[in-house]
Amino acid sequence: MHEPSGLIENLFVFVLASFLGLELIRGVSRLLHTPLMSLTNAIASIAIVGSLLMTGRPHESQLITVLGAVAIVCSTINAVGGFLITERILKMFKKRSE
Amino acid sequence: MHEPSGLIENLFVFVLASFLGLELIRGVSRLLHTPLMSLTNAIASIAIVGSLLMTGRPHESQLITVLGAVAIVCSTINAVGGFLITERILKMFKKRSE
Amino acid sequence: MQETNPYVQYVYLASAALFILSLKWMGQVRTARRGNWAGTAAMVLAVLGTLIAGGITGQGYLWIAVALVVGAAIGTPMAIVMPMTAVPQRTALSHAFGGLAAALVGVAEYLENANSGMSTFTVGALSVEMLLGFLTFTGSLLAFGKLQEIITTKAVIYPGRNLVSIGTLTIAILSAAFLTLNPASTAAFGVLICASLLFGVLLIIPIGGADMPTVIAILNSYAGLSSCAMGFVMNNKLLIVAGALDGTSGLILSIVMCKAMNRSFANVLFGGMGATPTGGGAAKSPTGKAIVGFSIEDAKSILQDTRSVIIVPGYGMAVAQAQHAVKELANVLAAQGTDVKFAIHPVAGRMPGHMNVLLSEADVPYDQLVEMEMINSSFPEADVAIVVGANDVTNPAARTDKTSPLYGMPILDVDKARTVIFIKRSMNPGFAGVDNELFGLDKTMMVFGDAKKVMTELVAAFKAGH
Amino acid sequence: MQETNPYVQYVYLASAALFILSLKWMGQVRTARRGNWAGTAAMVLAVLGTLIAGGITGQGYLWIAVALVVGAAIGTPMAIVMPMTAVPQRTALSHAFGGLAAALVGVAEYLENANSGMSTFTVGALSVEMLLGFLTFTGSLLAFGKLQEIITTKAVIYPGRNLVSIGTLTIAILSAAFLTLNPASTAAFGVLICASLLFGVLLIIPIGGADMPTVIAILNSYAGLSSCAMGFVMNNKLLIVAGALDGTSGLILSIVMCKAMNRSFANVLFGGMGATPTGGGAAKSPTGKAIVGFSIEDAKSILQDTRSVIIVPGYGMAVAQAQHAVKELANVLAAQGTDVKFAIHPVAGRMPGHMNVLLSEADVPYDQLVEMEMINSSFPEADVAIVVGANDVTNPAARTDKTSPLYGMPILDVDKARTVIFIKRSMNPGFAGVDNELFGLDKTMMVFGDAKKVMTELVAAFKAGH
Ligand SMILES: NC(=O)c1ccc[n+]([C@@H]2O[C@H](COP(=O)([O-])OP(=O)(O)OC[C@H]3O[C@@H](n4cnc5c(N)ncnc54)[C@H](OP(=O)(O)O)[C@@H]3O)[C@@H](O)[C@H]2O)c1
Ligand SMILES: NC(=O)c1ccc[n+]([C@@H]2O[C@H](COP(=O)([O-])OP(=O)(O)OC[C@H]3O[C@@H](n4cnc5c(N)ncnc54)[C@H](OP(=O)(O)O)[C@@H]3O)[C@@H](O)[C@H]2O)c1
Repeated sequence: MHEPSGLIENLFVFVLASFLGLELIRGVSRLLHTPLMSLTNAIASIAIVGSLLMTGRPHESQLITVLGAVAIVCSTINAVGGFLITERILKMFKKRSE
Repeated sequence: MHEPSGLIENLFVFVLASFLGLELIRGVSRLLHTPLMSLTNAIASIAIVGSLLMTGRPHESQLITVLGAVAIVCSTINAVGGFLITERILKMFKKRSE
Repeated sequence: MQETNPYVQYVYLASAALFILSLKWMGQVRTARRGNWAGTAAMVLAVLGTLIAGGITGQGYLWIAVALVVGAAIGTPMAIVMPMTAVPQRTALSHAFGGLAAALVGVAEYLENANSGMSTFTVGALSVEMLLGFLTFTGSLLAFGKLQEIITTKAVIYPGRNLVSIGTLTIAILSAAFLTLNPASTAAFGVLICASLLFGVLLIIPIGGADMPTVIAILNSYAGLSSCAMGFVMNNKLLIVAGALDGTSGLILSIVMCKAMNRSFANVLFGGMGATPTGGGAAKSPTGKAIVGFSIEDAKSILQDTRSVIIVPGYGMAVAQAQHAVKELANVLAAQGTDVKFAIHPVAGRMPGHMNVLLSEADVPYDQLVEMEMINSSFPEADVAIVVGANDVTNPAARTDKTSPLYGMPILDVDKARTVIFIKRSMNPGFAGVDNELFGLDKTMMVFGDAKKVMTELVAAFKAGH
Repeated sequence: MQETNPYVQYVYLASAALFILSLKWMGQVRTARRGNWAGTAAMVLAVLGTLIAGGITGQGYLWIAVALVVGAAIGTPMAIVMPMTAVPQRTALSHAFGGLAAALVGVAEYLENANSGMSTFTVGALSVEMLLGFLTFTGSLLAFGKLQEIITTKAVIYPGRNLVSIGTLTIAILSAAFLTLNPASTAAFGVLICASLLFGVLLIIPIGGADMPTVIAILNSYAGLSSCAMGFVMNNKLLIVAGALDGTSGLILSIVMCKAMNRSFANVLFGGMGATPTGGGAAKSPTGKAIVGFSIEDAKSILQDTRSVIIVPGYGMAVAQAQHAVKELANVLAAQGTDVKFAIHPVAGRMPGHMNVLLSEADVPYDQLVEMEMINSSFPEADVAIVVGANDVTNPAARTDKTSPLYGMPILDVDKARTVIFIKRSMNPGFAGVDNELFGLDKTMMVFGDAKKVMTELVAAFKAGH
């Protein structure tokens, strides 16, 4: 078996994170499902980490850098938008404490 | 910094497992706290993995093998007892479905 | 592609912990905002960590800076200007960007290493990343189009569609498998991309616009899993953690939504394959009885001097943006001494928590919003139930008619109130396409018209009358 | 120490997943037994995986086989013979074994590699493993002794004990730090072991026997963290996962118990440092009023022809092993047409869920056991509340007396019932050492005697009378 470095460690991390996700989301009150969707939407922009590495490193082909840069733009839109909108939605809930 | 192999991976695993433990236990009904204590007691005997490795491998000093063997005995008592008692306790709950 | 700076991993660990805390805190209203801040901080840490990861050239930093600025310049106004009712569309569009980003990184990674020998596992993970990324991209774009009503919101049902969808998916999977075994095959690479893009389209086409929120949650899950696959390719644990959290959260959310709507999860997961076309189109006067519309004045006279009123908002309130007018009516009623409550059905509107968000926006105090389970026992004591643009969530067919697509969905018992006022534009059915027999009851008063218009006029009538 | 067979890691991953599922399933009565099976399977997988890990010699397998057989031969009868009321002791003893095992592995690992150069981090983790392991060992042994009443169950309070405890802990930590920096120092190694063992003793001595269950949960947490440290030393992820699950579960359980008893978690965590000696010793007749004991016949006449009775079991029922007799009384009452319910206080007895376990053992149907929050509203309508060996959980001082150590703990409102029958042996207080003013009320009927004896006689009286 041709095994890349860290595969088993990554599988451990994956399994643990998946179980954790299940437990965490089950606990979210229904009231908050809309901001939750918008928050997880923002978290999905974590792909920006890969995009940054792709863009920043030297490559033989300029094409790769361009693809990476487009990916950064896309992820950033996703991240900025997601967190801002979640904040906007949550602000509406603040009335409770008033 | 003299860093052993796999430290960061292990830290990731540790952090994820700890959060997961918190979430899982918070969800356990109060009714089940006694069997839960007895189950986690059994799980603590996971130290048996280390004990087996210690005992089974060749060592310069026989003392190490003996220490390992004692550790195996201790963990086994812990494991066998823990799971059996949990089962005994849980059997009492079965009436519900009757 | 390993980070050369070892400390980066600790930054990533901190970021992962913050993402977890973010979801944890989002679980309760009290801590939800802290949760959003934690998420933001986690993302910032992730970006900063990557920037110091090492290996990035001066030229690279330039590209990155430009791309970040462009992204922020597009994303910020989009988020700030957007009206609250457009949250579903915005989320869909955002997913499209997220899926595209993951897919493009996969493409770039493939192009760079295709000939320099990648392990079988790495190519397999790359294929999964591209497949999920591209199908999320086109799927989300289409969902956006339907929600924004750029394309038809109807479910497009054509003969043999199941065959076409499954065929496309099969081709995508086969080409992924082939690519995994022959990393150098650019043909398989091309086919994989095209099939994935096409499958995203086919996945969404047969689904009606109103089912989109559930679909978006699923697409969220796919986007997360795509990032996860990227994490396996790049040996990056932060990507795996965040991707897995995302993947499972999308899954759970869509299951919760399906349950609340009494729909089969499998149906949505496999993109409406085998979805039964529900009722469809406009309905006639349901019981055959002639139904008369009442006037604003009629409604006003019923509402005057009532002891208790329950307002039931639904999708129509969202469409008409009537939440502020509704809140005004509640104020007017409260001023005359009426006890006013809002009944919140879990799937009223088109996304989970839709009504909560809209009414909170209109400053309705949090404690007047009562969830279905709690308020249902209050209907028999209510003088009037005002149904503002809701329909399915009040339909008693869900309790009685086994053949109805609504059958089994818990509903709000508005029919137990002494009088029911329905405010909607016509006799048309709601999302499920099912007639509502309540419209024909003697205790029911239909007030036809746009929700915002009716509400505003009703408030005006009250103010004039006093 | 790396496993040489790479497939072992996949076995470990499966084992870790099963441990997680085990805890997840233990969360609900319906799936709890499946949870225990999953845990057992996980442990078996862990052992099998390790046995095929590679590097084990023929000689080694022999040692292992013998040790496993001896362990099972001791553990099995211990678990099967043990009476249910001894669960706390058994758990404590078991923890002692667990802690010792972890500590011994640490010692062995140290002895083997002390001179062959370990990284600073590894030695640090080893020190933590030994510290936690050894203190869990002696601490649990002492807790066992107190619960089994081999040694005094009283909190042993001596002057300057805080100083001695903190001093010992400081020495343990300093020697651990020194060892970490100078791995070859056998002196530091020895001091660390002795100080850890001693600290375990000092930790438990000032804690009263009744506080032991909370302490055991904490020790469980320490044992788990010790395994975690072992995982870091051996670079074994299964040890880390199982250890962390254990560590957090002990923590949460003890926090829950502390909350339910309204005690400070910090107090228990730091082993009774600064614990205020509570009341202490036997109490006199509380209000000064003369208290008369009633007879079995008196109790019988009150219970005859009642409409509804609530039975409140407590620690005394466990001590007297009266659960079967209590169940018999419930049967007799039900036979005469009385509605019988059991009120379950979360911390009645000496461990969480204690009453549930005992009453289930006596075949009391699950749905007759009502939790505190649910039953409190029923007391005002109950004709009689029979308190069987409970005390603190009924004490109204928790509601009214700010100076009482019970203040703030939610209680069962037995005083709202028309008549209260208290069955206990004397006027002595319960765990918290606080007088209970209910004993002197006019509506109260004290029936002195061992719970089992009184119950059996009461049942006999009923049977004779009919
Ligand atoms: N919340 C979720 O997560 C979610 C997600 C997907 C699907 N769904 C589904 O959506 C439905 C929600 O139920 P619902 O009762 O809120 O909505 P509904 O059953 O779809 O009914 C909405 C009603 O509002 C009326 N309406 C539309 N525009 C209006 C306007 N401008 N002014 C006044 N009335 C207007 C429509 O009647 P006219 O055309 O006659 O005006 C329609 O009958 C359920 O079937 C649920 O399963 C919910
Ligand atoms: N459940 C847990 O997790 C947990 C853990 C640690 C501490 N605690 C503490 O334990 C207490 C539990 O309250 P509780 O009301 O169940 O018990 P309690 O307050 O300790 O009272 C038990 C009573 O039972 C009587 N008793 C003892 N042996 C008896 C026998 N053989 N026959 C009849 N009566 C007998 C005793 O009085 P006589 O001596 O006069 O007979 C005593 O007053 C709380 O203070 C709680 O905080 C609970």
